[in-house]
Amino acid sequence: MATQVDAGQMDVGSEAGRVTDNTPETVVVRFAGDSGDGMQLTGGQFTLSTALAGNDLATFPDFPSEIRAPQGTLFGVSAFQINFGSTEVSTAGDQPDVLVAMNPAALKVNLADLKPSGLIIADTGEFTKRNLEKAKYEVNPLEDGSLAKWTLLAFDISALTLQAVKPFGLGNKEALRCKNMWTLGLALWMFDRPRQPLIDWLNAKFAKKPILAEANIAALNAGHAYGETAEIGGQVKKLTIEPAPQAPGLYRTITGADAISLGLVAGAQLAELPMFFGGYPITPASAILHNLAKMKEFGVTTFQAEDEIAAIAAAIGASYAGSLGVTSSSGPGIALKGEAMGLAVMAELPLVIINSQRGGPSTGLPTKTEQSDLYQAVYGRNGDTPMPVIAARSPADAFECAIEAVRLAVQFMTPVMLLTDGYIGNAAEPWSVPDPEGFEPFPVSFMSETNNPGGKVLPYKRDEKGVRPWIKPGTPDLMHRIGGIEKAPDTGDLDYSPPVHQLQTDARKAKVDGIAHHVPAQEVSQGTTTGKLALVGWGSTYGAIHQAVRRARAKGLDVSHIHVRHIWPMPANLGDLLKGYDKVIVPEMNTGQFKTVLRDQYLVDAKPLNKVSGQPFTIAELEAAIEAALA
Amino acid sequence: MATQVDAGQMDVGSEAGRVTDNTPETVVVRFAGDSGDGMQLTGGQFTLSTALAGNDLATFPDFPSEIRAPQGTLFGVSAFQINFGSTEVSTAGDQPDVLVAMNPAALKVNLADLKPSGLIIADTGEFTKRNLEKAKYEVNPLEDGSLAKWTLLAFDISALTLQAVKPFGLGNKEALRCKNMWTLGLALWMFDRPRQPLIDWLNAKFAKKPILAEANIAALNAGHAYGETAEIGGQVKKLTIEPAPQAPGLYRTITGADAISLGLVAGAQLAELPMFFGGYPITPASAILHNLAKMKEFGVTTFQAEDEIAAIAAAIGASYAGSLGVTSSSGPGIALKGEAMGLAVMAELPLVIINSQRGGPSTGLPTKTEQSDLYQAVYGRNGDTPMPVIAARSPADAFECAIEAVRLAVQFMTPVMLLTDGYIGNAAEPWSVPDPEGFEPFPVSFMSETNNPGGKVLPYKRDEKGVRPWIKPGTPDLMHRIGGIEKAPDTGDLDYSPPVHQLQTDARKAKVDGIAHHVPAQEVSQGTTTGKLALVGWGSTYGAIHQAVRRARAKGLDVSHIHVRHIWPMPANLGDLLKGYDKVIVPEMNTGQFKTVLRDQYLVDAKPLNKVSGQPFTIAELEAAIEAALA
Amino acid sequence: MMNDMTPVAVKTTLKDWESDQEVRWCPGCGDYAILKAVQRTLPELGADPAKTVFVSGIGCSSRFPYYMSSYGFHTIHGRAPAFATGIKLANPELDIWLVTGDGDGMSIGGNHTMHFLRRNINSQILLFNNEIYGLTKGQYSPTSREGTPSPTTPLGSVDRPMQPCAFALGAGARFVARGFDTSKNLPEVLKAAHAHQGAAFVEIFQNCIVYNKDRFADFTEKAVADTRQLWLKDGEPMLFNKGTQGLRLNTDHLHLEIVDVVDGDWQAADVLVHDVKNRSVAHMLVELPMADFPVALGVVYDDPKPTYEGAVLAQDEVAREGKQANLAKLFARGQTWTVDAAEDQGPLSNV
Amino acid sequence: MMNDMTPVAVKTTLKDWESDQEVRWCPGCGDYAILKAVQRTLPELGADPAKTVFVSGIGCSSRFPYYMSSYGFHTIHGRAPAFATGIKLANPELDIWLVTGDGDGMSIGGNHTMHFLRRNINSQILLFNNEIYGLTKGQYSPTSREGTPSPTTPLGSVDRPMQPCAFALGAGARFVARGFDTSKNLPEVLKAAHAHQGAAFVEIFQNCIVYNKDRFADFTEKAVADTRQLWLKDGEPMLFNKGTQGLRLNTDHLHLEIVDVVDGDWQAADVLVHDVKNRSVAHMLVELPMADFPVALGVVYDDPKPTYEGAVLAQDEVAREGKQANLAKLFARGQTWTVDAAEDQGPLSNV
Ligand SMILES: Cc1ncc(C[n+]2csc(CCOP(=O)(O)OP(=O)(O)O)c2C)c(N)n1
Ligand SMILES: Cc1ncc(C[n+]2csc(CCOP(=O)(O)OP(=O)(O)O)c2C)c(N)n1
Ligand code: SF4
Ligand code: SF4
Ligand SMILES: [Mg+2]
Ligand SMILES: [Mg+2]
Repeated sequence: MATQVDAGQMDVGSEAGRVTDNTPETVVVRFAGDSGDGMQLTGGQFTLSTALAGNDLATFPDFPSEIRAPQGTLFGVSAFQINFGSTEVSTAGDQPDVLVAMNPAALKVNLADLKPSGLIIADTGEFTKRNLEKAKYEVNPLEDGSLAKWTLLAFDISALTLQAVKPFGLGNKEALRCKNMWTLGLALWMFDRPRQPLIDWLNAKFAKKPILAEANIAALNAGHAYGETAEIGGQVKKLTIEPAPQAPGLYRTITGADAISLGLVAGAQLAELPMFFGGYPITPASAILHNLAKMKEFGVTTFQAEDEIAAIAAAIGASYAGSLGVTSSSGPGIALKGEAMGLAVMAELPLVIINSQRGGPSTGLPTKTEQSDLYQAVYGRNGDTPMPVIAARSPADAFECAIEAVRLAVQFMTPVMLLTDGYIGNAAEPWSVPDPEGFEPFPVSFMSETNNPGGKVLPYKRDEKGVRPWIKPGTPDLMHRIGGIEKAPDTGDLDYSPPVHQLQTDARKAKVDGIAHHVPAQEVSQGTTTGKLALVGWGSTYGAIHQAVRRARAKGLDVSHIHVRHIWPMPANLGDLLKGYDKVIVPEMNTGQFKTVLRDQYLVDAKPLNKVSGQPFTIAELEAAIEAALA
Repeated sequence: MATQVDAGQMDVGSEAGRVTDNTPETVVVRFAGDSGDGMQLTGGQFTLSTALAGNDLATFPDFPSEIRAPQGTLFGVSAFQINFGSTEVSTAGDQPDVLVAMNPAALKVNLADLKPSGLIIADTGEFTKRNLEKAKYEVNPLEDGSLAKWTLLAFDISALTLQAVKPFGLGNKEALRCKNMWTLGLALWMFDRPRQPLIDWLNAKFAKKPILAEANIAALNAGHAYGETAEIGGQVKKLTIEPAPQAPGLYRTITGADAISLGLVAGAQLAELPMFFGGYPITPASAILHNLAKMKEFGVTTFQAEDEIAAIAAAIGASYAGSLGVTSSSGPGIALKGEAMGLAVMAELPLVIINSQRGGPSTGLPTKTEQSDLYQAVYGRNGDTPMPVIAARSPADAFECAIEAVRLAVQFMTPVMLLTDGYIGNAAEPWSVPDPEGFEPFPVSFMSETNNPGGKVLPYKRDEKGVRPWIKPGTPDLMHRIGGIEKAPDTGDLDYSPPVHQLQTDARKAKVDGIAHHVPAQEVSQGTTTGKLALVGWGSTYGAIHQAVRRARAKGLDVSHIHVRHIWPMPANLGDLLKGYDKVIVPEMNTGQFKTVLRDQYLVDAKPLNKVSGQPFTIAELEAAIEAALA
Repeated sequence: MMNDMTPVAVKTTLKDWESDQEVRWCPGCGDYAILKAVQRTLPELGADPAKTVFVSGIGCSSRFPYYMSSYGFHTIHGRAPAFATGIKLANPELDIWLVTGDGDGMSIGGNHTMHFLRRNINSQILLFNNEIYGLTKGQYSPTSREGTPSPTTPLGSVDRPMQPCAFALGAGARFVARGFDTSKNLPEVLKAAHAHQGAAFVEIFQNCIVYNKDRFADFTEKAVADTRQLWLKDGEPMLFNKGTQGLRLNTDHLHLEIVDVVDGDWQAADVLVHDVKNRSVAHMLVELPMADFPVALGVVYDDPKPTYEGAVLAQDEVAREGKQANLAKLFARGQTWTVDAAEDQGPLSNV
Repeated sequence: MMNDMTPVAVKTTLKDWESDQEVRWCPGCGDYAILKAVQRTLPELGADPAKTVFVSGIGCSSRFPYYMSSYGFHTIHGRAPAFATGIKLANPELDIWLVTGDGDGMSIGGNHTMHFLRRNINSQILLFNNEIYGLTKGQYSPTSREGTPSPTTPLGSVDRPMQPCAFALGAGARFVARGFDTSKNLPEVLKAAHAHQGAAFVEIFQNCIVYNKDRFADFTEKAVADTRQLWLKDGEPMLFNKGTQGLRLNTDHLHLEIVDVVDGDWQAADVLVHDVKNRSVAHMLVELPMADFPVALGVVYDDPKPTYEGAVLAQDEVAREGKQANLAKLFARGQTWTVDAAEDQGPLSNV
């Protein structure tokens, strides 16, 4: 029998708002400009103001892989999208309602996404002949009528900014850098946001150069004032987005990379272990290493290794020595770690491996998002080398997943792979700051006395869950040797006789398979436990699937959403659950990887729904798929 | 409707012979001794004599991972098993009929496998107190009656050998080295084999030390004479195994490693390409590198790189420069190559990667066999990185597979993985020497003139099969740049815009998927095209499955055998074929990897039948599984 | 001779070496100057774009091949030397330029660099040393000086940096040179590297204006050029500061020291004459502490040895001599036997 | 001081260091002698088996840890230095012995060896150089001499071998020493390595009797020991051949040359006095052509610098000073806001 599942604080039937409507539920704004225009910073600060205003929100930063592409080029465009509303928001939004285009290239690259009748705010000061050429425009789009189907608000932000900051006597280049604050000021006016937090932030940021703080504040105020004056006329009205209903408590915004860092620290503390993090820079994984490098007071040691192999090897070495070993990378770097993961599986040492997925194959699309390393995570090793895999679905969820990864690693003496992706890593969302007291600690106990009095210590004697003890070198009388060659049960002495290899392979598999019974049962995130159609997702597609299912259900369609955190082993009830639906669709940002796992394990006819453009699914794409499946 | 499939020259109903029967169809002999006793050489020479006698045969060398383990130890035992007969032979045999045990350790390690009432030949001269201790025997098993259920033939081979070679005045150590020839002489007598080929071989081998040739020949003759004399009495009779029916033609014995080397050379010649082989030593893959290092006259350049990454990178570089790039390793080394494979997929360059699988995970069981790298082969890369995978089923089949791998690589501009394993690599079987004229050449044509007159050259313009041209650097006017970042269609210029990545990911997938239509349709190797049960195998399990199915069918059971060479993409008809059976069992030497591919792709309820002991399946194990499935 | 594959000179101009791709480095990056220096040098070498291959790993510097209208292969991080090895062995006629960074070539790729140098494959290796990871946004690298603050070392790096040229010598390099991005002498250094038959290792100090701005300004700036740069020339005294100072060998403690040169009489001051074949002095020159000495630039060491590809191909040739690529014979190697077509399947003949 | 973790001496005997595992090297392998030398040395160092960790890669040599009754980790091919780095950073009190081979440490693992030396992690690195790949059955290695025939080089190898000690110096090693398997001096060399605070690199020539038999016999054999071995001692003249010959520095060309010493008057013959801190001479000693010179053995170079783990831990300590590991505060870093429990969900307060 189907049971109704709580869909959260969802106001069923709500739709993304329109900019022409004065009280929409959600609004999507995209800031786009040159890499040098500070769009990520602008977006980040707008996000904060929005969070402070109590809206729910989700963001999507999208930037070029070039460090600082030449000014004005198409490939140098950097964008930041935010979706915020008075209702639950779980994606950065399909199509922007408002596009801020700081130059012609930004307009060109982003225009196609803008909602019909959406608003364009453009800085005419940057629509120079040279910039138009660089953006490959033959005529100025602001003037040739080609933007007719949108609302256009074009004025010389550059000049207005220069004017606003004139009193501070900055050079032209420095003065123009304040453009983004001017724009932000206008945006704050549009959505009725307080300026004070930003002013405080600017004062703090430029504490050593107060003149810059003042100039930026002046620009901010000027942009805001510009909105207040008659100059904009009737084209755009001030919009008020009511605060979203939120549980009471302390909040902050958090990105996935931050959340994972905090989760790892929390996990190590709950396990009562020092943490050793071995990494090698790679986009978009580096942020975690950067974060942890600043958290030494939590017993964290970070190590920038010479390469990814050394990074994981050092982490395994640290685990061997009694720390929580952690390593992190993206696809190409994870590929290099495969051999060492095999050793961790064989030696049965705890280890957390984080993969911040990006577009592949090979170097691929380093700054774009994708979920195409699932095969690699679940299957990508030589030998029969089972390893738990967990996937985070959102920035906030990544925090819990990191703790879960640590828990499984130390409780089962196994490497654990945690999958996240560029989207989760960079995107920000509000986070209800948890109370550390609320977590159940899972302290590790190292073996301190022999488990075989009178005989030799038995470092590979398994407990009822199939787990061996963790012995720290340095402990008196427990000396022993471990390694990557097959070994006898209990003693761990080299042994590659046929029955021993069979027994140990089975034991390693049984241990990991058994984890299925030590993870929460799979829940239905929205909808019913049986029915016509289930969308089964994993990772960062959560928001889009959630909203699509919400809308479809609001239309009365029989569709449910299941989102799997434990990719391997999967929760014990998942197979039965899936059999309760007539159809199962697996939306993934890859060519169909998780669907392989589901079909193999449960023999359900899970249909792939794939997107590999380096961009997240839109809600509309998924809605369409649901409708097609139920048509 | 089910059609009858030709089961080869099979004499239905034949059973493995018994040593007590004077005209058995097949006999299994295992030579076992200390690593220093030359058992592999003895086995190899016995194999040759057997092949020359016209028997069909299969072998299984099984040696320790230690180079030269200390004399007399249990882990230092080296064994060589041969199954030969007057009928088709396709495995090395389940249980030996005859066990030659050159010392106590060899007896201890191998006894359990010996067929009830089988024959033990033991060298009493080695059953000294010290050797018994090393083998952890408390009493001499030759004397305590513990061998009663077998036929025991124990005599002092050491002393008899010393006596035979006395005239040559060798030192004691050198003289004892001739023991294996004495034993071989006895074996040749037992099975009525000519000694002359061996005598020729010894004379050639010791051309520079004729005294050693003479001593060894004397030992050989002495062993043979020992059989002729009354000394053995009635325990053992001379056995005659009739020649097996064989197609007329030229034959030799071949191991998988030899066959792959020859197949690669043939493939390169058929493609009219020089070959560049980049390797790094690893057991059991090294043999291919060793072989090719001696084939320079075929346009082969071999390169021992500093590691596996450099080996594959150099091979890709060579392919880029217009050679056939080939690299080879085993699981741990293949793991290291994953990142570079992604580049080859992305750049679309031909490359053959050979994985000689061994027991895993990690260092695992370097000298034992396993099929546990299939996941790694099919799925083990970051990103959506499809790559064809082919698996060889026997030494002789490996030859054809190597040619097929070369063909796919150059015709589809793609890396191709060829799977073999330690069993195939080391085992020998008779091979009908092919006539090179019989092969269809597939010459490569490099682009010599632009495909875009008037514009820039288009290195990524695809043909109707989705394949790009191969352009050799050095060619005038075709200069272009390639790499691992996502690229625009046709030009290959950097482009990671969303639609381009979608398009290229789809194109890469379509190209590889499309190969399914350019490989032979899947055949049923034995049995019917529909029915109650199919055993679907791949790789080196071929022989065991073949015999088990043969025996089961002889008993009237409705079981068929399908053996898949093209693991990815699979032949276009395979899915439909499998749906024609009520049950599908997939026997594999892993924990169930190919079954994942089948279940995912065809949603058939393929049941795994797994063995991971580092030893091949026995026919009996598979027979039992068939009977259980049909019970 | 196999080994001497002096190609025919081709007439080109700088323009001929510019590809149609937009250059995507940060405005002001030192890479631009190096690109121009290379594009200026190649015509002078008579290089043929069709026979020239730029091979690189991953990093800002490794984007280089895209901007050259020759053949180019942008590979994976750290492995360019291995790709180059395969390319050169497959076609020794190609002129290989290997472009790498301090992260690409010295961190993840150190081992390939080492074995490439040891094997001595004819090619030019340009190591763009900006003492930072540019592409991944500013982490410290193995060449970063002690105390370098970076996102991964917020309190400053603590590991001793490696010295690429010392490393190269230790690896067995037969040509070691140094230059910097904006130096007018860079083309000369590149030409010397090209003239060297074998692997020529060139460390080029490069200004990453975004993440490690002006790191080398203390010796590359015009104003300090005289006192802080020592340009080495084979057979000439090691003079700097307009000839008023030089380097002398202290033979007691076996190290170099600065001496004043009075009235240009460097002999009197015992100034060392540069000998590009003197390995011991090369060791000293590349290990000179930057703080106390001028930076030794130009060709530090140049003492050719046979190349790997030359030796491999020569050996291949010998091995092939008089042998035919006869597949039928190859297949039938070892002991064979023939099954006759006779009806009774026997007898067998051993051939 | 953080950095000085001189452990308490523990009383052990050779037997205490023998594990219960059967030793699985080929009978006659040089590894046995090295094993015994190590097992003999450790008691003299007062080492504690519980605080001692042997870390290795893969190879015959890398089986070493199994035979020591200390803690041991037999890892994967070439990566032992990286594992050791993690172990040492996680617990600097452990005394790390890294055992590797010429393939493991110089071929696949060269880069890790290099960065380990550069970082200078307190430990002893024992490189068993048998100039061959033993475990994989005899392929040539990067240290094999030119012309070495092997299964992968049937006509002889053509690449120039690397010199492990030259490589180590180029990588920035602060301690470099050499010995050989059966030498009675090996324990002394091991003790010096152990005494060195930092990464101590010891190349041990080792006889692989199966695949490279007696490769070093030309200088290790008793009969030639006098003429072919030069045992270096800090502060003592570089004499060999019972003091009748020595090494002199040719200051014109900056290389070492052999001189005869008459009546023991080495000063008169200008024989060089060994100074373990002289880097230039160290370069020369490790690069001496084996054919023309005696082989320099013993401690070639020993000039300590601060260790990596010391610096990391010191920095960690400074960073932690005065800070509390307060998770609640950490979670709430950055700008936060509070949603009040008030029924109407507003207003919000910015904290
Ligand atoms: C396997 C792998 N690991 C990491 C990266 C990320 N990565 C790209 S370039 C780079 C370092 C760049 O530094 P450098 O070589 O000094 O070049 P620069 O950008 O400074 O010119 C890194 C770590 C990668 N692309 N692939
Ligand atoms: C990734 C990987 N590649 C290759 C091998 C095979 N392998 C094991 S040991 C070894 C080389 C051994 O040579 P060396 O380090 O000199 O040690 P030795 O046996 O001579 O003591 C190789 C190539 C492996 N185990 N793992
Ligand atoms: S980040 Fe630095 S090295 Fe990279 S392009 Fe910018 S300035 Fe140049
Ligand atoms: S192969 Fe060589 S190195 Fe290995 S154990 Fe045997 S003798 Fe020693
Ligand atoms: Mg750099
Ligand atoms: Mg070795």
